[in-house]
Amino acid sequence: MISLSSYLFISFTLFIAGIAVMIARKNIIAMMLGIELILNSAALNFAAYTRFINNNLEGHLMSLFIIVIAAAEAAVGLAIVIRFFQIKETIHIDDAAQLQS
Amino acid sequence: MTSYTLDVYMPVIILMALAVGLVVVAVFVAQVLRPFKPSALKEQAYECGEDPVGTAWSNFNVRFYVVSLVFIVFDVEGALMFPVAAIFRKFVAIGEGAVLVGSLLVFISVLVFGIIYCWSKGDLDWVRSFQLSEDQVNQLKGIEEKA
Amino acid sequence: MFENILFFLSAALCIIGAAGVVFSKNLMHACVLLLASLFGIAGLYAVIGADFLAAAQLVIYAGGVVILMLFAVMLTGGSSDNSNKFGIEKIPAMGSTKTYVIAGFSVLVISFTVLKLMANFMKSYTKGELPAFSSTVEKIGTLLVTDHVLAFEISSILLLGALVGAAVIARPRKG
Amino acid sequence: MSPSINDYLNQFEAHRKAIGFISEVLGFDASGLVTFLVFAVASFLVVNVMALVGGLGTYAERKISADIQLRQGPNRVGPYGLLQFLADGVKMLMKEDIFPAQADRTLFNLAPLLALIGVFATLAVLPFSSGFTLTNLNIGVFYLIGVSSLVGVAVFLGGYSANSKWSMLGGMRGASQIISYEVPVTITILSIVLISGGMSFGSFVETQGGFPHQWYILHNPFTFIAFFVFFIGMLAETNRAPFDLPEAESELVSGYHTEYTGMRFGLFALAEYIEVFVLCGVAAAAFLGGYKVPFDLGNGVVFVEKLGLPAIIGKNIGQLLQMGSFLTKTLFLYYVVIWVRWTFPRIRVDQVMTICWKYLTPIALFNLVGITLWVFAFDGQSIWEVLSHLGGGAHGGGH
Repeated sequence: MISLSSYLFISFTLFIAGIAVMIARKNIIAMMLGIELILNSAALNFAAYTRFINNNLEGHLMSLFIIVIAAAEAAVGLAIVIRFFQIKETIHIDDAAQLQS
Repeated sequence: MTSYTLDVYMPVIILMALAVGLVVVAVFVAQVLRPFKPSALKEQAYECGEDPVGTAWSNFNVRFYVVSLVFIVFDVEGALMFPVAAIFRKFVAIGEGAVLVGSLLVFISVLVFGIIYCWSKGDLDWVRSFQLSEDQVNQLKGIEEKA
Repeated sequence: MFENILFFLSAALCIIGAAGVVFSKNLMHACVLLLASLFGIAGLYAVIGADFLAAAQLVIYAGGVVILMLFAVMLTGGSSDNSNKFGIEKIPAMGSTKTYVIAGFSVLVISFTVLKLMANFMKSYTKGELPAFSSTVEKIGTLLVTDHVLAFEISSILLLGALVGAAVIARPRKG
Repeated sequence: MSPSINDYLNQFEAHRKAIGFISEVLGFDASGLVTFLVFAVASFLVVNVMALVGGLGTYAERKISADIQLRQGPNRVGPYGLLQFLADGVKMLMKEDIFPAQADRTLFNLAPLLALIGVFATLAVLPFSSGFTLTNLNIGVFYLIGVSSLVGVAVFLGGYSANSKWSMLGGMRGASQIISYEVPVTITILSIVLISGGMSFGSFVETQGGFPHQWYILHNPFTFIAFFVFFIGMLAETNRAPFDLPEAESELVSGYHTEYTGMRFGLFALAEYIEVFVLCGVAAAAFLGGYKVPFDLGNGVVFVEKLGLPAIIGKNIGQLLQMGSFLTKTLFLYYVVIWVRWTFPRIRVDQVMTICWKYLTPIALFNLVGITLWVFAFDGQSIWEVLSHLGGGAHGGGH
């Protein structure tokens, strides 16, 4: 039951969920939730492959760095969202249509 | 390196289930025992006896965010340093400790740069002191003199 | 037996959480459901013996990123408003069920076709007996300071950059 | 140290025989079932003891505060008022459950549950004795940090969901305080990981000894400072006075649980008291030698060899001694926590952040560097071993 394909299925589901969130939502923070899901699906893939194919733990390291990068991305992205909100008083993605405020 | 079975995670699941069970049982028993007489006045938010004004879900000061930002950077760096710290003794024992000391010190010093930057820019101050320009100071003085 | 239970619980939590993020209207609920999903992923890591990754997932996501997200939601008003400044509710073709059904089907068909085509080219691996679980902490630590020491050090600079950049962007302006 | 309580029991002949007997009766291999039962019973026991500790914690808190303030404290219910916490529990059960009309009901229900899950899950790795540890995970302390950060989310959600201004302020303050103080606490634990060479509580405790000079608090000058950094950070993480700003009654009514009534409030309080105990236990295990007993009485060899007791009894007497040692240290720290609460005045919210970011975190980082260099220079020996080597070296040189 616990096999590579089941892990890949879960990862696929997470990826699709993330894409759906990013397409369907117009709220920037909600879109960032989708990005987190996508990054997690990638990290899960790495860990699953490394366990079921050669078990040399390089994939774990990749997952670890993906988690680190996701955290940095969330920090900067949310800072931009907050700054955007301070200027425009909205976090709707369609209002972010100008390069300069 | 010892091998283990996944049974070591069993208590974690059992304890989480117990927590859920405790909450369900406690709330259910309370529902049976307690009185239930809701009224509009009871369900008001507590604002020291006044009628509540507006919603509490409004904007907050951005300093909360800056604090959590510094926190997450430290959190991630801690998470990266944990496995290195765990093997430190072994590397020292085989005489390769200098490499680890070097990489750990570089890592920590970058971290220290971050905290020094935030400190010097005042991000770590809860109450930010703003330097008033000379015009503003004079303006304030004028207001004081009038009063 | 217990492996299967842990796997099913984690997978269910993960997928339900992800689905909840997709369908939840309330941003706060979406954040909490994301937390559930990330917890499920931590459980999935634990099932394949990646104990350090599971804990790192808990520490970084449950403790850090989700709190950051909750704070950001609070700082931007707390609620999700669907209308933008121009009063357009949403892009018309984006929200209907029909779109999602068609898109989902096409994604499935295309991905299965692609996988089927690629299966011939990909080297098939013989799944032997998997090795027993052992603590990954020491191996990860050794890899971090030997083969991947550059990535380890650069990630600290990445985080420093993230800290400085985000602090500059988010810092409250005077006046 | 055994990886879990199940492995500890497995070393006894009687346990293995019992498994064989149950397997015969049931007609299939019952070892998995027995493992589950052992874990379930042990977890249930631990949770109940912890609930009792939480209840008695409220009693002890009142009694000690009364002692400090020259009052009587609770003395009506039961002998010396010992059953006061039961009366409180019954009162909380009978209280009406009020949902604020404008609250977010889902999150309002979820918040106490999250707090309780976060706290209960930390109990799994608490080392009560070398045998009675529910599970000695390889990543023990890192797992504990991760799971206990759920409490921060719970505090935030509890404050947010009630949609009351007091709750909201308390929740925001509480969450930012908890995450801020996680930084010095994590760095301090990291430095202990450096010395002990492992992340499990087993490796923490097993590398220490029974006597105070073998504890990590007296290992070297840096760990001595680190213990106090950890203790202060622990006070703040559990929202205890003088860091109880999230629930400061003179400023914020009752903080993040202002709108919580009845049992939900009780669950929050229970989670808080258990968390104090857990963190005291972590401090005891990481700095004060955990369950170690002097003269190696803990492994029970002495009782078998000197008194001629059977091995199983000798071993379990040793376990009891270890448990007593751990609980004594933990409860002493618990007492100090309560003592601190009724001695120091509450500090201001800006002082909380100043203490965390401008004092504790730099000190913790300095400690980390110091301990790294110490372990590197002296090969992980404690200051006493280094001194005795120096003395011995000087002596040898004289001859």
